[in-house]
Amino acid sequence: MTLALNIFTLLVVAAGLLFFIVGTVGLLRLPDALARLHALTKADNIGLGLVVLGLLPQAVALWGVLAAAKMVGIWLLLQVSSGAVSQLMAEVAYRAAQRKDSEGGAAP
Amino acid sequence: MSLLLDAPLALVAIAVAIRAVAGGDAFARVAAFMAYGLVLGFIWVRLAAPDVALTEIAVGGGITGLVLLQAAGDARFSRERGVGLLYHVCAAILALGVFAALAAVVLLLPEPAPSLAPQVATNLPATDLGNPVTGVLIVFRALDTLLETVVLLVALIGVWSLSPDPLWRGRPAPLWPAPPSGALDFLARVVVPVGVLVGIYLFWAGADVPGGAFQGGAVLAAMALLAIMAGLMPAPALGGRRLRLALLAGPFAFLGVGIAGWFVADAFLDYPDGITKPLIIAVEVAITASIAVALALLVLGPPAGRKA
Amino acid sequence: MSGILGSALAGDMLLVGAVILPLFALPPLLLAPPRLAERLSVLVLLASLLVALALAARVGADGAALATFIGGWRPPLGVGLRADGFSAFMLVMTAVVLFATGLFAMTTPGAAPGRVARGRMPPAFWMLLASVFSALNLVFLAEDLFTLYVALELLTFAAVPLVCLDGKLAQVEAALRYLLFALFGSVLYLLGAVIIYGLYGTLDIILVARAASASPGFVLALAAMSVGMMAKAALFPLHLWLPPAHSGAPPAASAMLSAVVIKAPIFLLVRFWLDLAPTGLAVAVAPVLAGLGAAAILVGSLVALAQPRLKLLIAYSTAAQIGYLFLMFPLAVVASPWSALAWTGGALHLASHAFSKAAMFMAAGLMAEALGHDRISGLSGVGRAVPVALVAFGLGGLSLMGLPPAGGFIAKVMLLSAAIHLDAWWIAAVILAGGLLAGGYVLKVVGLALQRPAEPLAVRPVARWREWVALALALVAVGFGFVPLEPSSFLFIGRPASWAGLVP
Amino acid sequence: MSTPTVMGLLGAALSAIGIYGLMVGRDALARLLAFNLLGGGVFLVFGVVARRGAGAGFGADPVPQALVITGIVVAFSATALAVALLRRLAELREKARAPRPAPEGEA
Repeated sequence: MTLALNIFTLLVVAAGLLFFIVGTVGLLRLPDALARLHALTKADNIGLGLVVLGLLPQAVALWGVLAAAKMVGIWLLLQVSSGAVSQLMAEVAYRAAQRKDSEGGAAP
Repeated sequence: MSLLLDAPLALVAIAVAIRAVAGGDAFARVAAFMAYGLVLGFIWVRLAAPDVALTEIAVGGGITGLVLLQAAGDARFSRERGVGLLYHVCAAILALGVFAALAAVVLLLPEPAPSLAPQVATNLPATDLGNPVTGVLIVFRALDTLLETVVLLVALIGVWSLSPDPLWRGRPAPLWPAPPSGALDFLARVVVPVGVLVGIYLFWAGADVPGGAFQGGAVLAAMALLAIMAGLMPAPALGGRRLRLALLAGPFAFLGVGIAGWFVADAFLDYPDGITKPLIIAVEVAITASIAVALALLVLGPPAGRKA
Repeated sequence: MSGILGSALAGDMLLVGAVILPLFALPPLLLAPPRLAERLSVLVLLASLLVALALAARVGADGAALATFIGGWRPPLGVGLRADGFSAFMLVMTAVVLFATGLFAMTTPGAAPGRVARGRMPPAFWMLLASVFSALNLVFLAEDLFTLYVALELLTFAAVPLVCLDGKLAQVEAALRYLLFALFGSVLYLLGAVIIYGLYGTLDIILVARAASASPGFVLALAAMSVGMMAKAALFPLHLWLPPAHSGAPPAASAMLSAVVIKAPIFLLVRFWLDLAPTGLAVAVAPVLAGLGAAAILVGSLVALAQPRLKLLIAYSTAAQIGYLFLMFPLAVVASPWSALAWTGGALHLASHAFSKAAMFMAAGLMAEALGHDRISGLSGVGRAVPVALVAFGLGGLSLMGLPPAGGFIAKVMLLSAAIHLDAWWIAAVILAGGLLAGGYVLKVVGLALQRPAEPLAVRPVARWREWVALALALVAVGFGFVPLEPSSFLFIGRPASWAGLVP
Repeated sequence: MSTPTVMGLLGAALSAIGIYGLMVGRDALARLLAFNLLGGGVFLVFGVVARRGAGAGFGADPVPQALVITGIVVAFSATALAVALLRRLAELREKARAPRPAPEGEA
């Protein structure tokens, strides 16, 4: 049983890390801010979700259900904040791009 | 095995540190610095100092980064001085010398290491606290912590003193220049209640497990800033009596307990037996409140004219 | 029995009170109406002055240092405050200068409660003044290296905004530069303290001094701390931040910065090299400090001579006068009967410079207020407009030049005799040259001020009592000239430092 | 190499980077960042001292830990004050460049 759980942890955490790597490659390679954000947030949310999922059995075994619940709570909070923050960053980037387009006219 | 964890952490820390001082876009430099704070937070965990890790992430990287971001946002940085190659070389040689000397000292520190841990362990029961770091902060070296709250207040007065004369009691400029957006509003409504709870928990738990007034205060300050940014509440008027009382509460509650020590115990800042823990908690409540208000106001900066 | 207990309690209260009392000016300044808050602040300053005097009287009467442990926790775990003769001397000097600064800065009675009363300047100024007071007292009393770090930072955060209270571009620039230098100094100081904790497991100066040997780590720690303090004290070649900062501040703030704030790092350097460092090491390092001091005197004085503006001239003079305090080191650290005289001379110079410099900055401020500018070339005839201020400036200058009967004279005589008896001829030569140069820049100003103006001066009225405050400080500086020409026993109370027998 | 050794060397390296940055920093922001890096390095050395002093049931000597917490907050205050000065300076420079005086009254 423990062995099966350990294998589960290994596989799922590894999958999560893969998403992180993909997201990071996206951050480094994609051409503009919007595309980068798109790659980063999506991949990282799933990546973290998988890491948390993989660690859940270990947490329950080591510290009990409360610790596992805390990890899920962290993931949920991160879902909310990273989603909202990337939206904000996108807004800023979008407005900056617009300003750049309209430059040459009168300064604001 | 530990090197496998430590070496990458150290290398990342050095990389972001170099990025932060290298030239280029101000935002990129500040972002690198914020990453530096985060990495240092992990390193503090590796050094078995979770209280410091929390403080470093909340204050060192977090709120400090926020302040620096503001600077990056509205100050245009021009190259103030061009320094010659020779100067660069001299500086590099000096820095290398500092590194070599410091590294030598660190490697040659005496063995076994001198430590006050046994003394703290012996005296901690007298404080009724479980967290030794809180014990040092609030009891054994209470004077430093008391003065630390005064330092925050004085720094804030210094920041306020930069405002043009007629605005002395006015409101700081809004943190977020754009009209409040849906995403920010949503974020604030979801995160602020949870964050306030976390802040209070951090402070409350600090008596016995990692956490305390500084960490809790920093989280509470961040939540207030988020609420202000999202437009859920206005930036406070700095002349407000309640606000100013909140700023004074921490240092002066601490001072009051300290002075009472002369009369009900044996010395200044000596907590009387029997009510040690309630008194400590009371002092901590007051300083957490003051720290939260002071940190948030330090980020908000001097009062500024509202554009009509 | 109860009498002994009572006096022990009072000693404890005096030490802690000196640190915390000034802070009680902050609540009224934040909450009360400005005029009332200002009056309460002056009362707090007066009370703090009385505490300093009582403390010095206690130390003098006991003939022993006064000490207490905060919360009853003994070092190394806890923090100790301790006042020996030198600390008490510094406390009184600071309290007198800061109280006078408060009087000087008070709103003229009867002035219309106009824009000034509502503005930021008075409350901010008073709060910063109170914080400087508390921070300085803590620097003079704390025996713990980390508490001293907090005190230094408190001092920095209170002193820097004073520079740019007028809010002009150049002043904000000067303040930022001052802040960066001061922070650099603090962080180097902290590095030294950290190394010391790593070596000895304590931050208590007395305990460290007992355990320390001249190991490479300890030498590095002392070097880091000393360079940090030199940056804060604006010792040549780290002096460039000082002139714009000290000359740009409002006169009351300049007086405070130049007279006492700058003395805190110097006090700590004295503690490091006389109390903390092993004697052999101190003897080896002292000539380096003195060499920098000599360079400061010569360069600072020459640059002061060339200044076109009065406040800048006085500020460069501070950068120069700092040098004398470093000249004291090689004379004071050697084992010789003359070192006591050098040490007394250094302390006396420190105090007479504080009083004369405060007086000169106040006087210069009044001259600038009367004329509307502080260009030295346009000063001719200012003596008619603000005669008392000019006398204050002249008397302060007398002390800087080291002419009898001023305090600067007797201080220099002490340093000179010690230098000659210890065969440190170059130090003697620098002292004499520095006096001549100071004479040059002071007489240049006084001579012009006494001239008959080419055309009638348009003079704005200046409150007379503010002139008298400046004069009173200058008279104190002159008054030091009447102390006996011998080592002061008061300054040696409680030396060498020890906790033994001080705290029950 | 043990964790304290690695981190001690890191602390030394970060301090050196900070000092270099303070000396050659091209603008005030660079110097301010360098000051913070230097501070982080010094605190880290203190953390190593604390870790080496582990004992009596504590993973690290609590006294340096408490002092570092105080130090981090002091460093933040310093940064906030410096940033306020920086921003005011930028504002004043802007005004000095502007052709007509800004409407806000000033002393």
